[in-house]
Amino acid sequence: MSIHNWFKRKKAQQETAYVRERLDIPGNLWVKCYKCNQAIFTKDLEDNLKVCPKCSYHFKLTAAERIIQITDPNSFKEINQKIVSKDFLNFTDSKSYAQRIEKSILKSNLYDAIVTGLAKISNLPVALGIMDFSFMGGSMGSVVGEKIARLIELALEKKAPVIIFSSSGGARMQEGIMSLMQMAKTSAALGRLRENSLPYISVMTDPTTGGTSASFAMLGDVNMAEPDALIGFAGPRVIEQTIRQKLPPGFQRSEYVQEHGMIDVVCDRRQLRENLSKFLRWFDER
Amino acid sequence: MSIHNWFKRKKAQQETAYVRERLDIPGNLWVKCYKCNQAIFTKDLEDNLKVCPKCSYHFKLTAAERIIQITDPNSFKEINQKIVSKDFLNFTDSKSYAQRIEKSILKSNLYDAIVTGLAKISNLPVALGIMDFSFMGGSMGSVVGEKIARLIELALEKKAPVIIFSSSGGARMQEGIMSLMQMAKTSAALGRLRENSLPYISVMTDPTTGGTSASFAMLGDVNMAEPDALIGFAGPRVIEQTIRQKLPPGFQRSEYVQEHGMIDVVCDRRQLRENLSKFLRWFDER
Amino acid sequence: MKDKQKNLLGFEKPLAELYEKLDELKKVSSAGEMDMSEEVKMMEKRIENMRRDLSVKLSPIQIVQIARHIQRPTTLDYVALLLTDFIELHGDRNFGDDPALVTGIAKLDGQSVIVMGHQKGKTTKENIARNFGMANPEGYRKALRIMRIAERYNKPIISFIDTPGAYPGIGAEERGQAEAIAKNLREMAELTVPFISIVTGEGGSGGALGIGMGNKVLMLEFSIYSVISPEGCASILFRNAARANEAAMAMKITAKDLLELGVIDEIIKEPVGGAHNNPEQAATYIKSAIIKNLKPLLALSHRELIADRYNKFRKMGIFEEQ
Amino acid sequence: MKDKQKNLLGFEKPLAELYEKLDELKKVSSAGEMDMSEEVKMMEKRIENMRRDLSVKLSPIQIVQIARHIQRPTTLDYVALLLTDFIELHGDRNFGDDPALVTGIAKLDGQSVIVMGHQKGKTTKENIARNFGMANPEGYRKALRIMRIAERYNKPIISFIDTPGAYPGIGAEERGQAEAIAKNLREMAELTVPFISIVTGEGGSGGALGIGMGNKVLMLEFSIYSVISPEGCASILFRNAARANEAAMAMKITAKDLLELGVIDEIIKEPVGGAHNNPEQAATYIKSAIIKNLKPLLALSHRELIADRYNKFRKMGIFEEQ
Ligand SMILES: [Zn+2]
Ligand SMILES: [Zn+2]
Repeated sequence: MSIHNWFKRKKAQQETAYVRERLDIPGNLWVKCYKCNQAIFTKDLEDNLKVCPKCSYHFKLTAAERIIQITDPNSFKEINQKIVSKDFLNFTDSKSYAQRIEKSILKSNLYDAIVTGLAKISNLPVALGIMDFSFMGGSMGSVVGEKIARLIELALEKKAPVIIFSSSGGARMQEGIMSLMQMAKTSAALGRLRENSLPYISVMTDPTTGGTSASFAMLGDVNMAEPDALIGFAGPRVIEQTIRQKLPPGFQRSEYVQEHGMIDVVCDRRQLRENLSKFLRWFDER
Repeated sequence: MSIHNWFKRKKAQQETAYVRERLDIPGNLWVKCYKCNQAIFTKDLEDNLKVCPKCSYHFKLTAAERIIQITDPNSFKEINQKIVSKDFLNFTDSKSYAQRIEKSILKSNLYDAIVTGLAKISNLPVALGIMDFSFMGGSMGSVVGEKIARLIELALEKKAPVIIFSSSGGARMQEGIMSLMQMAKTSAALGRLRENSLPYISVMTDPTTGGTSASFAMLGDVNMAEPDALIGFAGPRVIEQTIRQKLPPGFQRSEYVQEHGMIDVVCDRRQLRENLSKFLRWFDER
Repeated sequence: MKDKQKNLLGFEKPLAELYEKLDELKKVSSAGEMDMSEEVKMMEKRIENMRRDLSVKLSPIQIVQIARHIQRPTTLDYVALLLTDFIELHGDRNFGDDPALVTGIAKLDGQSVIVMGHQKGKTTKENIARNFGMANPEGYRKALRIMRIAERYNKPIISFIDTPGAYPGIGAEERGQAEAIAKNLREMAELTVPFISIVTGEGGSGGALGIGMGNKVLMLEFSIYSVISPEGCASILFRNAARANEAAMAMKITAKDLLELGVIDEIIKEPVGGAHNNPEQAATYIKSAIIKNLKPLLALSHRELIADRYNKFRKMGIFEEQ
Repeated sequence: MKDKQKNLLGFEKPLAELYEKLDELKKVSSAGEMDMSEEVKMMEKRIENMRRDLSVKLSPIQIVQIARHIQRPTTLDYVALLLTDFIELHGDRNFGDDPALVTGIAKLDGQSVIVMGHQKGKTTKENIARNFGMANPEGYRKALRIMRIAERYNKPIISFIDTPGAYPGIGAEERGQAEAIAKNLREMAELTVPFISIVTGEGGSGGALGIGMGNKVLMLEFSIYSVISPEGCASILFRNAARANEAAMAMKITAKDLLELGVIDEIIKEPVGGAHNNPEQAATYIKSAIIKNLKPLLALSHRELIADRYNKFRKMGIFEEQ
């Protein structure tokens, strides 16, 4: 099925990704925590913003879940939804990139690894970008880069602050060099935002690595991170192979990265909305 | 003898510090190198810019010697020569500060620990400041701060680049807090220079520590240093007392400080004039 | 009260006896044997009077002791007492996060501000974690990063100064302690936003000045500000650290001296006996002083603010000229 | 000649025989037995022709081998060959001086320029000293510092790109490799001066881009530029690093591919067989290309330069939109 046909069929389904309300956790009534291995009642987990009530492990969120958790009810208006990746290199490993794109779209109920739009948080307007790891590991290709650049340009137009939640393994290899260029494109857009003194808050979630961390994710006026998220440039396996020694405990985790000066605030998901509001108010008011 | 009387008597002697031609080395025909302990014929040492011909140890220079070595012949015009320190705190340790000032003036043939002026190097105009360690250890009090600030302000007026040779143990304690304020004053003046895109080259010579290194000396567009000069914030003895362990070899020496990212060019005195000329030309020409 | 009693300084020993009597009176009173409330009140008054008497004739080295008092309120104490909506910002985005120098956003009476200050501990453990308030280069670089946020978003800066000095360690030297402080001085001079610095405890040399180039520089009544510690000065110039008293006197390091020298703009009163006897009261005094001094600065343009700061520090220096 | 022979790549083996014959001819000739100068000339011609033939049908992975050739000229080679009055500038004024990324001032045909580039070695010892051209965060921060000098004094910037990638080490991560590269990207976009980047060998991912956001991006004929090394790509996507050849083909990493994709602006010709066969010649080609590309940029205003660079990178990306 070509992307275009897919679009037609899709239309009949639902317009936006963010209307989904169900949290995306395998299992039904009970779920086992990845960290403490304890059984949690799914309802409790959802009520707790998908943070384990026993050990505070932060489960990954879909973009839709994040939007519900963070924005004022019904305030989110998606922009540039229907930009779709293209297999312009005819790139094939075990599958063709074209097939991967299609499969990811159908599986994730998203068009690519980021959802962007305008929203309100505590009644303050924001330009919001939220990556979704479930779409090809949150990898950044042309679509992610383009949507971020457009989001920032819209923020410039609307004089709104920008918040981007990242969750990404890095560049999308199937787009070759073009994925690398998205680092330049998104960072340049942030440069323009900065020159115009519009605030940018980056929120890094598990994981934020590679080309994503080495571009827009690290460039916040304020860099926030969820606890225990993997944050770094090179992946831990690459580093271990290079240096042929074990990595120190906690290496590349939010708290460790904060100690090394790269993160302003490591923030539990349950305080995230409040802290974002505080920052927005601080920027907004005299 | 009050400063004012001293000025009168001084006038009869000679107008400027920089006319001295004799190098200020103890002994007559022969001198013993502080580093390699070998005997050097004084004439040879002078011909070699007071660098030991055997081990390249750089002897300290007086401001007058530095001017002769660096500037185009007869191009140096001193400014603000007769600003003299004042014992405004009535500060007395084993001697009063007033006595120290007077003694230093008479001994050093200088009015304070820096000589400033306009000059040419390879026919390019520069605003030049040269500290002299022989005046109270090159310590920075109100006079040093004021002369540097005025030098920079003159450079702004003349649109000339600034070069300052530092050689200083730091702030002049006998002026209490006022010596600390000279760090603010000189750095603020350099901020203004920078805002106006006028170049500043700092040349650190042995020693450059304390309040001098923590203000104008570290702020060059280009930071140069003579080899093996002691360069740091805290003195080595203070550090040893604080941490109660030995310092690593080479610690706080030019080459070590360069490896740690603070110095652009460690430059043998015999190449200094040429390198300064290259920098000045690079800044000056399109 | 117990705390205050425990933390009496040497020269405050006469107070100890009064505190003991006060305790007795209270005990008797609370046992219900007789009503001693009048006597308790009188004794409290006596204590306050003696504290006041002691404050008036403090020698510089006694002021040094108060400035260094282990119970003296710290930056984070004042942040909690006089600001709201504080969020601490961490890290220099280069090397590390320095716990000896804290920075953050906050609100002062509804005004968004950037706040920063040296951070000491109140226990040995805390002090070790905070490196006794002695910042490393990454502390100064964090401060600079945060000052630039203030500038980008046009918010005033408040800095609290309380440090024995910048840390003199191997790593600090290697990572450019001198460079970090020097760069801050240059950049502070060019800030386009109102900037108020308050010496709340020890103003230790370059380490203090490194966040201290406010348009207004205020000092708490019993704080000090000095180019070198009295002990350091004594050991260099008098070759005897024990002669710190002389050095403290000679260098003019108290708020009163510095106001006379024109190096600071205003002295902020402290509660009787020092800020640690009543941190809430001290915070109130500080808050009023900030608000009062900030107001005219908020009316200035970016250029005027830079010029104001430049002229302030440009003037500093005393010399003779022929 | 000996050197070239020694450093033949696998696919260049057919040349070895010809080189041997050439040596023999020369030996005979120099022994004076007979005049073989004609034959020598012919053999040299044959070698060049074979080299040319080999170049034409190079596979991507063969180009990778040339791009990584141990004798391939490095940044400092080109600096010496095509610039004058070079003075290297060291250090990031933060933490260290990175020998894997060199920076300095120089003159290009009388024009003051800032030059920077990754620096590999030509021997194992040199390569260890240079960390194989893999920069640490302090390398990128040094580059940024030097770019700001260029900007302050309005001088063009030339960057030479030749790195397997930014160094993936513990210290590099701790000191913010991602932050350092990200900041450079943002700041390069805002530079007010002409900026030309040249991929001279390996353009390894973020480590390459970290100094590579020129108004013009040029590539040497046998250099590569890629989001991940072919081996890395193969081991992740094909789960077999040995399939690097396929990965190299699939990812489109040669100068020709990238010109077609619109990611680079121009291919700079190399001497037959690659730049290492004639560094002087290669330097001449590069110099001409820089001068040609710099000229129109020098006529642009600060604003125009920023807009030019923004638009260049803003356009990059291929996608479908409904
Ligand atoms: Zn759990
Ligand atoms: Zn010698």
